Amino acid sequence: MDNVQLAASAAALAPGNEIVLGKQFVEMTVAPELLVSTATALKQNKDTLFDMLVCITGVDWGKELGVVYHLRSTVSNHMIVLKTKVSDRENPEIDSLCSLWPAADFHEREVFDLLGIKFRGHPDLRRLFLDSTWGYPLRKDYKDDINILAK
Amino acid sequence: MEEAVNNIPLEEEEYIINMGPQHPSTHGVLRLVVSLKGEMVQNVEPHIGYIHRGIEKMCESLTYPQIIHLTDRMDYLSAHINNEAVSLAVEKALDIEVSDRVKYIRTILSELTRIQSHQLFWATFGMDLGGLTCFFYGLRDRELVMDIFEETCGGRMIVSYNCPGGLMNDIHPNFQKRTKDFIKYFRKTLPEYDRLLTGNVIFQERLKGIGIINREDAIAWGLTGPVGRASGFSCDIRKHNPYSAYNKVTFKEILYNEGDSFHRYQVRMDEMRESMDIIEQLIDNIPEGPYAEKMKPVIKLPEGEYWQSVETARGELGVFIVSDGNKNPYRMKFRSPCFANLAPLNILAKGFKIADLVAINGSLDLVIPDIDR
Amino acid sequence: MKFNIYDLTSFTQWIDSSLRASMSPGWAVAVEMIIIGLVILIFFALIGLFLVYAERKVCALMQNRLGPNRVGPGGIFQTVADLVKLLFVELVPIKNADKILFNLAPFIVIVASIMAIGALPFAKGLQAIDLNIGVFYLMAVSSMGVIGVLLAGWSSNNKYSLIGAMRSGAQIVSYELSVGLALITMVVLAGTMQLSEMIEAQRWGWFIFKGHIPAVIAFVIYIVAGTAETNRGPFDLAEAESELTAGYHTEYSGIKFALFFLAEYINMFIVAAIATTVFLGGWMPLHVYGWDGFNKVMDFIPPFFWFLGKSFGVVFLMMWLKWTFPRLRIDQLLTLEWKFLLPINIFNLLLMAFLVLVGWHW
Amino acid sequence: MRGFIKYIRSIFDGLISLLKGLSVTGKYFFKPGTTWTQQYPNNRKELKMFDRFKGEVTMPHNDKNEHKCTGCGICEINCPNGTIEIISASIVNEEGKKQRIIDKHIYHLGMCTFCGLCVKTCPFQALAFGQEFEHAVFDRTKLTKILNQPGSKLMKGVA
Repeated sequence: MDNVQLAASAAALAPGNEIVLGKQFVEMTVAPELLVSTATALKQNKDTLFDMLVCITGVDWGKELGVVYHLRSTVSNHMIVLKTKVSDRENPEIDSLCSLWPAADFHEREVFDLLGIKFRGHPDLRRLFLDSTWGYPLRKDYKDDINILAK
Repeated sequence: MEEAVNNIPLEEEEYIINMGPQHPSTHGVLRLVVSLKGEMVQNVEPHIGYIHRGIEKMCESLTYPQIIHLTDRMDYLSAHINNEAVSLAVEKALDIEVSDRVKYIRTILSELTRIQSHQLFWATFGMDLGGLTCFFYGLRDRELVMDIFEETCGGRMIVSYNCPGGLMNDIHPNFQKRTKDFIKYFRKTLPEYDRLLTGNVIFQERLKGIGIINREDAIAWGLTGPVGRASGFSCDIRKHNPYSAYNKVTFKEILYNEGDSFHRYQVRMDEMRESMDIIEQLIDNIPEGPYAEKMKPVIKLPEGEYWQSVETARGELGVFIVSDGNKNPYRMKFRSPCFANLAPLNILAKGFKIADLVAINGSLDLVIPDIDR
Repeated sequence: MKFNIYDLTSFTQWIDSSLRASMSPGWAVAVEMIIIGLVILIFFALIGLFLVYAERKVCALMQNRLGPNRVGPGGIFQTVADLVKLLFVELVPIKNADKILFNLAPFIVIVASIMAIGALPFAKGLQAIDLNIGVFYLMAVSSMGVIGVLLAGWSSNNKYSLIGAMRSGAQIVSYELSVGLALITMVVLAGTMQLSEMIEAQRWGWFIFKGHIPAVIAFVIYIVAGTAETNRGPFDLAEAESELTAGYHTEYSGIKFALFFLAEYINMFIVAAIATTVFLGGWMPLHVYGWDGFNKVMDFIPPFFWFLGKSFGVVFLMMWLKWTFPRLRIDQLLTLEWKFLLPINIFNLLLMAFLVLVGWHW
Repeated sequence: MRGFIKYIRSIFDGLISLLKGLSVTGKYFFKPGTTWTQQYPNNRKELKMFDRFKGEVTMPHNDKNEHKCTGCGICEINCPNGTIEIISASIVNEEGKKQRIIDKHIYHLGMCTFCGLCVKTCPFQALAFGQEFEHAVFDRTKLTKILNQPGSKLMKGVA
């Protein structure tokens, strides 16, 4: 299945999402409230069968905070990129995908630690690398005068 | 960190021990908070971040050629493959096709990296299980690979040999001879490894049936590399999404279905043989050509998102670059294999003994700087 | 007085009689005891230092490296330097440790091994005390060290130490059986428990040759169980560096650690010495019936060196085992004992008794 | 009965596997000639590093005490860690023109990660890697080095 077909079947599975045929992968921008249903549909449908969560990346897009999911189907070896964004920078919340892929556990904790995005329904959302006194270093507005040497 | 220990709910007769961050068998600064009942492991909770250097944050203020040297320091045992991942991602974004010579050399060096990483795994795994002699044999033979790297790349572990567009410099004239000598030597020495450890009845009893994870769970947890392949999850990026010269060589993807610690070990032992096969197919046929493409002095990626995954010695390393068209990446993310492989440690080790926890932890072959980044 | 290196009986008797001549019998015994104590202590320290050096050199060669080679020629003073360093290392006080037991533990370990050394026959006439239940005494005394290990683990206030100590306890309780049964097999063959008589009985053939297959099996079992009893690899679960950092002696430092360390090597020597005495003829040279010339040459080597040579041979065997095999797990350790060694041992004992009854031994 | 045979078999198989292991270590013990340990401080005279070994960044000078560094600062820009600092000066050369030359090429060895970008990007090949690796000092300020030798000049024909 090539990317065009994948985009078509993904669009059929999860309507209401913006689908872009990227250079490498099919990229799908999902509204935060549709995330779990879209991911469930993508995982369970026989055509797509995205059974492996490769990576979760948190990105600070400036105004919004975003999370990028890379999913892969181990059967047909294709990948899809799910993107979701929240505009609330103070208290960003996105639904957790831990129940679909246990791999999301650590990845979501990492995103929470470094960008401060809370994942609703995560079983054990604690900071992963840093202790509680730190800010969220991967946000673009993060300032650390002591540890970051500006050249 | 103290609250982490106090918050664990304990049943009757349970107690907690802290393995790490300074412990001989956690291979670095991994901290495992283990609740035990007698010797039986009830719960393992990994605490990481002791060597978190913020590489992803640092990347945001560096140019692409400068990022290469940071990736050396993530999974320092697959340094060359990490470099390759970033280089490939940048080349993919710029639509640059490197010469076959570069591809061949990268592939050979990647496989050498894999061999030395697995040698070190063998060495330390033997040591984890109490066979100290393995450690010295493994490191002795690894030294030969290190010499190959040192002669060609200038560094032993931290090679920094790749750059976007090719290699830092051409291979050393001695490279081919040295590599062939090593393969010849190591083909003789590898059976010795098997005699000393693999066939040993104590070793097998210690590992067989310990820390089992089945294929479905392995996929769901995103386990890749030898850990995933021991469970029967065919996840070799070299096979499924070939990069560099992997589509020009024939090799076998090692798969086992048992998914226990012994087969995680066995996958690596077999992979060393496969790697030697790959090197032998390439080493005499390195084509002529430039060792690096001409690049602009300042590399700017076009706006967009780029993903490149490679197969390091531990599994799938994904490089995700979000570029806003500047010379620095807007966001750089490394999907490191050890990070995913560490996550299911609790379900792997639950119900086994503390000695098994050490064996399971060893068989996952974690490199802590790769987890923390 | 005639000092004869091949038979030290007259020498020791001369010391005894001259002491008794110069003072009252009670004092003479006291002085003798002090002399013996000093000699044993010096021997203890020397053999400990030598064995540590030997172990390091042997394991280095097996691991394809050079081993200590900087202090003195071939590094022979390395262990002396290490000992001096250990003497000056700070004794770290442990919070909430049971002070009395914590300090007592190394001494119990060391006293147990000194007591065992006292009864060993080093050469003809060179034996502090020749008990008529020598084998029994050695078995009893050599298993006393575990009390020290248990105390050390308990009093350190450290969970690693406690796990190590409990493992050690389970291990010694189990393997004591195998050691005992293997030795009893040989006692059946010898017909005596007195060490001097056992050695005398091996004048024309060591027991390992005399006893045919049962003796060989008993020897193998003894070496395995003896290695386990001294907490050495592959049975070093009590220390288990990669699991328990250092097991029962995690919290010890300086001279107290040195005592544990030394005791491990002395215990190894004791196990080897008992094996030598019971299986390999003790200080008795290798004699083959009928080969007079050969026997003369063998007799030319003093018994003391025969004893040390054989003991170090067995020690080397134990080192070889340690530096080759990975460590067992605690349940496998107990499985090995109760499912393999013990049944084989009992069967072996019956076989030996049968052989002796039928008279098939030489 | 079958169980008993299996039991005996397991004993012998186990013993054979153990003996195989012993044969490996025994081989090295009784044939110690295969050791290739380098006795480092003793073999200092013979010890030669590979010519590409990245020990430190140096600036090669010829016998007339001339180097190739023009002070362009490309290495400084390319260095990821701020290891290199260039202090340039301007002089009036023989032709009467103002010329930018290097005053001090400061190299902080303590910060260097040996990525090789300075050597690679230098347009005049003024920098090279030295094979010296014994860098331990008691005072970390000694790790800051000035690469151009005192009184050195720019080589003729470079830029």
